[in-house]
Amino acid sequence: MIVSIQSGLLCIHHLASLIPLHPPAASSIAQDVDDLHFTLTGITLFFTALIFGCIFYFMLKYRRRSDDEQPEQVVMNLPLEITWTAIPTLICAGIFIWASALYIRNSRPPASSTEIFVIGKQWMWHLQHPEGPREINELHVPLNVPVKLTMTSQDVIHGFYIPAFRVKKDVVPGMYSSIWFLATVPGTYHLFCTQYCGAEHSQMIGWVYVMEPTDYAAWLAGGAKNESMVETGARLFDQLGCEACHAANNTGRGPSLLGVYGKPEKLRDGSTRIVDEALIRQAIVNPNSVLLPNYPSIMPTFKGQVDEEQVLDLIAYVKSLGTGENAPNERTPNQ
Amino acid sequence: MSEHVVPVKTYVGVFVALICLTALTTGAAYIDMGRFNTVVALAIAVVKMMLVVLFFMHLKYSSGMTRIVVIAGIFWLGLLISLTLADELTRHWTPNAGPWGLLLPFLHF
Amino acid sequence: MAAPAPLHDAHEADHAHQFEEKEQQREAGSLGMWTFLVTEVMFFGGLFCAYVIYRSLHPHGFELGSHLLEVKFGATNTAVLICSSLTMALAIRSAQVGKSKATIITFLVLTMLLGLTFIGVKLYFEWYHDYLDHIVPGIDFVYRPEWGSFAPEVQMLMVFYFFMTGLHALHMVVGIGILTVLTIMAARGRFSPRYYAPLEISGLYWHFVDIIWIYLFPLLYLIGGRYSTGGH
Amino acid sequence: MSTTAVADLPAPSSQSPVNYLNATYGIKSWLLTTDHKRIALLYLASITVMFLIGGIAAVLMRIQLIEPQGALVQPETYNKLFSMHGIVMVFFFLIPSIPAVLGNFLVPMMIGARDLAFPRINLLSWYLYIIGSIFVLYAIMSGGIDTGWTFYEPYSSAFSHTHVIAAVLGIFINGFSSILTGLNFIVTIHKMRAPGMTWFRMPLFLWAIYATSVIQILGTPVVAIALFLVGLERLFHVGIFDPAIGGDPILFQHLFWFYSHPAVYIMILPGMGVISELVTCFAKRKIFGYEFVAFSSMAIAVLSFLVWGHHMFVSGQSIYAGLIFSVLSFLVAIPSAIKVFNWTATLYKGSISYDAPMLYALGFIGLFTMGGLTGLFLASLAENVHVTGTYFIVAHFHYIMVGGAVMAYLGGIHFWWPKITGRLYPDGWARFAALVIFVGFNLTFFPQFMLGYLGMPRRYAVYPAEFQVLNVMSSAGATVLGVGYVIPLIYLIWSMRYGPAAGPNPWGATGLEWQTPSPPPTENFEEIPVVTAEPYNYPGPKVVIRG
Repeated sequence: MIVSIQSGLLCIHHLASLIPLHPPAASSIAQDVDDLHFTLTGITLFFTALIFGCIFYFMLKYRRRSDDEQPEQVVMNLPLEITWTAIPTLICAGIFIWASALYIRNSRPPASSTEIFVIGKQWMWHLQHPEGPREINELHVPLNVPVKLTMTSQDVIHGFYIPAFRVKKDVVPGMYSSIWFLATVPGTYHLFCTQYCGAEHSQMIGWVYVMEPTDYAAWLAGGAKNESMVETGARLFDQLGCEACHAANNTGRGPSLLGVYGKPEKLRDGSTRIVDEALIRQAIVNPNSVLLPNYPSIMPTFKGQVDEEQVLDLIAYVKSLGTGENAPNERTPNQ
Repeated sequence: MSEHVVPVKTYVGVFVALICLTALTTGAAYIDMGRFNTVVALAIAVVKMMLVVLFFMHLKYSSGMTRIVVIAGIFWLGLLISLTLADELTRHWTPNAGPWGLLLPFLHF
Repeated sequence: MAAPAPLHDAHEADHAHQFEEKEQQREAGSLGMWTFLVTEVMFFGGLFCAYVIYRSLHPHGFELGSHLLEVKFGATNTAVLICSSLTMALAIRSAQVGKSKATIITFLVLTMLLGLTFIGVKLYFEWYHDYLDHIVPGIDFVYRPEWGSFAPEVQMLMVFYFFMTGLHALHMVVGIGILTVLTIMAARGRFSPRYYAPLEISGLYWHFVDIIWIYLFPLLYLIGGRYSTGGH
Repeated sequence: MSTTAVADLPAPSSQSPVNYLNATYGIKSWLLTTDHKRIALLYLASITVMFLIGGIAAVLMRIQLIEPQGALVQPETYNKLFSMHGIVMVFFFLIPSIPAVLGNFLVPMMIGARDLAFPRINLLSWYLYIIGSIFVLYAIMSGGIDTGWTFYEPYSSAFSHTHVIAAVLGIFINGFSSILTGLNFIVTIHKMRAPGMTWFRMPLFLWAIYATSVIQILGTPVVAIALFLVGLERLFHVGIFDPAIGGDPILFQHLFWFYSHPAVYIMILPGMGVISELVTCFAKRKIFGYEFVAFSSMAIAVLSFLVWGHHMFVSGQSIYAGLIFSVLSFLVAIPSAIKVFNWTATLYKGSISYDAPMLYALGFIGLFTMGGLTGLFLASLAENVHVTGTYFIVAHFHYIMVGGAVMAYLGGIHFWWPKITGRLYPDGWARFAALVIFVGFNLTFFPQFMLGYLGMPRRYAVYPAEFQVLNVMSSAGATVLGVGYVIPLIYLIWSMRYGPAAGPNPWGATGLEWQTPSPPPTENFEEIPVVTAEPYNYPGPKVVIRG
């Protein structure tokens, strides 16, 4: 008897280990998302049980006993209607506030984030560390350091998803999207593509390795000696002849790029834009769309001459030229 | 019930107004008003539409139901455009940190 | 009709079996057309929405593209369509007040001729010349050096121009088809002050097509004004 | 006036010698019919064929997913299977299911009219549906289409090598079928109600169909034009949504979901209408809170247009738009909750019978509750980020579309089958099938909620081995569900020839459609009825004939 109960429990335990209820929680936000999830699950189970319970109870209690039954007719009960309108409304309002606050908190990377760049292409993830290492379908990240990913796609829309971190964002061609996370548990985790992208969509997967910061530093330093993104960017800057116009001492026909990153810039059409990754990318591939008031519109487009990877290198180089004093990133107190 | 008969005079008046407004909108395009060129052009187009709908299409003399149908059409088109614009116009905004961070981009613009 | 209606065969020929009376049929027809026009609003609305978004994203490219279009033809065609709306309204009115068959037919034919004029101007003076100028996207579109990197945006405006005016022209062709049927009906003396619902309902459609053009004209031809050409 | 009658009608004769089925004979009398009841049957036959095609795709998909590395086909083929399943089931089965079959059959009968306002346009709708289906079937036969039913840009225009244009054209044409059906219902309900049939005397099925029609005419044209633009972009290689030429692929998603989210309500609202009819009849109760159920249909129709952005929380859409869409998405949960509570309250102190349609209806209420509540997960921004694009979504919308819409459709078919065919089906088999479907459905889709939260992305032909246990459970459940769907197909077809004759009102239901003979005559009513009472005037008339 006891043995059979024991083996029964073991069986259940075994099943539970086969079917976990949530993926590994390995980032600073994972627990918060799980809390929200299991609260919602509780609400769902409660109301489903309530409705099914009522249905079964009424089915039995009020089952038709003869075809001539004349059931009592109750057609309306206003207080009841108001109650069951108000309760879902209040629950919805509460969940909305909770979920939105969490989302907004998760949407802004801390200023101290280290940055890694992601390019999706059919059907692989290309990941680029500023220090130089480039990876395919593998991402090494340090433990307990906020990491910001700046992502774009070379072809169709992909979806960058690390279940263990509870983060996901579409990777869209022609624009930069970004997510951030702070890994809290060392280990190896899945990386998936979640936006259908063609034949090998389901093979566009990889692994994320969360390493102790010292191991990570060793990993960065080890392996083949790569030039850093800034170095590649500087080389490209030179090769493409950008220097001719964008001279550092502001003697060229175009503006100097020294310290422009993060600065608000007034454009010829009257709008003000912060010089960020998106703006620099736009200036490279479609320069006439971000004309400055005091400079002639003579810059040719570099679309087709540089691929998304090289655009990122150039951006890294421009960022290395210093950031403007008025950058809102700097003003904002760290979270 | 028979449909309201609109006097020829009204039709001709509306017609003349429409032609004048067409001339006006074309002429206005040659005057530099900055971004108000678009505003003026659209305002004139709305007036012209109203004239056609009210008089040529007899909405002025029609039942409430027809009016509801017209208003629904305009309302839903407005929903489509305004909610899509709500995304497109705010896509590059990021909320700043802090309790009021959500509102900061509004102050910035 | 699948089966004869033995129980209420006393109906007049001009009202269908499913209705109880002619007035009900007329109202149903009118409501049906208005509802259909709302569908049409949303149909063009999807395009207008895309147009609004892209214009806000690419204001300068759209302005350059707009300057490829000839205001004089756009304005002329607007006037032509307004005239056709007037003649359409007068055709309905003629039936309403019991004018002669000839009057109704005259106004209907005039409406048709104005519609054909519109399409003629569109086809020959605009589209054909655009083709000669190599500015028809998807068929023959050559980037001009003065557009610089705006060329794709100019092309996008032209895509919207051809698709929106094309769809509008298609509606005009359908409208002219309907007018042909109405003219034949008028010639057979079908319309009277008691029965002119087909005229009235078709009129709604014709005026709606006019309204679409009233928006297309400023949105496509008059972007950013005409006080300057080329860039700023 | 006795308590049993809704309308001043002469008592119908128990059998009508001439009815809409035998009034005329021959293929031509069907293909050129303008009788709304015959057109309903044309739709019934054609959507059943489409359901089987979509169902076969589903079966193959579930077989594939039994093994992590894929048990059946190459990923390319799997991609075509799920695209075909989605396109066929959404556009060619679910959207026309209840409106075009039951709506067509019942709207004129329920309001006491001889036909829809525009019978020829009604027939045109069916032909447009058939032409649209032919285009899509051509795309499937000639090598398939692999974009998913969502046709996301720029994959669909610039990268897919399959027959996107044919499929898009098919959906475009079918869209006009949907629009014209909706237009016909709106005008009919406005203008053709029998004397005394005020808006608040209408059965709730009509409110639901009316709300559905509003969505159809306002939403469908937008998706039609968006898909047309995809075809145009593909054909002419011009930039509209493709970012390589200045386009914005996210704009396509806006235009697509502006329709395709409300489309979910095109599927579920008529289902809710059916449930209101079934619950009242089989509990012999007036509906609880008529006005609340009626207005919640209209509220859903309007709100459904304000929530589409919750499909795009991770798309790169602005955070601000995300917040707006999130709060609006929560709002739409409220009218749905009101309906569920009112149906449940209708059972209270009723006289509940366990006939097959009622089993479907009760199953619907429970499963829809669950589907709706899991919708709250997706409206919640932070939660949505984790579960969107995973099997959680797949499970959620199948709870709504299969647990909801298909259950309601089957319940409705079983309820009105005696009216449509004049025959009764074997009751025991029908109850058995309802139970098998309920069990099979839950076995299939409940594990998918868990798979989704564990992070398994949707549209994966192969998957990491740790997800296998739940996938095998789901596939096993699908077998049960598949069997459940075949049983009614067999006994319903059997009953058309061998079933015992049904009287005019085998369920003792109120409602005008039950006051004519079964099957009804071509003109529905010998005389247009005059309505004098509220709907659901239960306990209804005594059962005349019961199998």
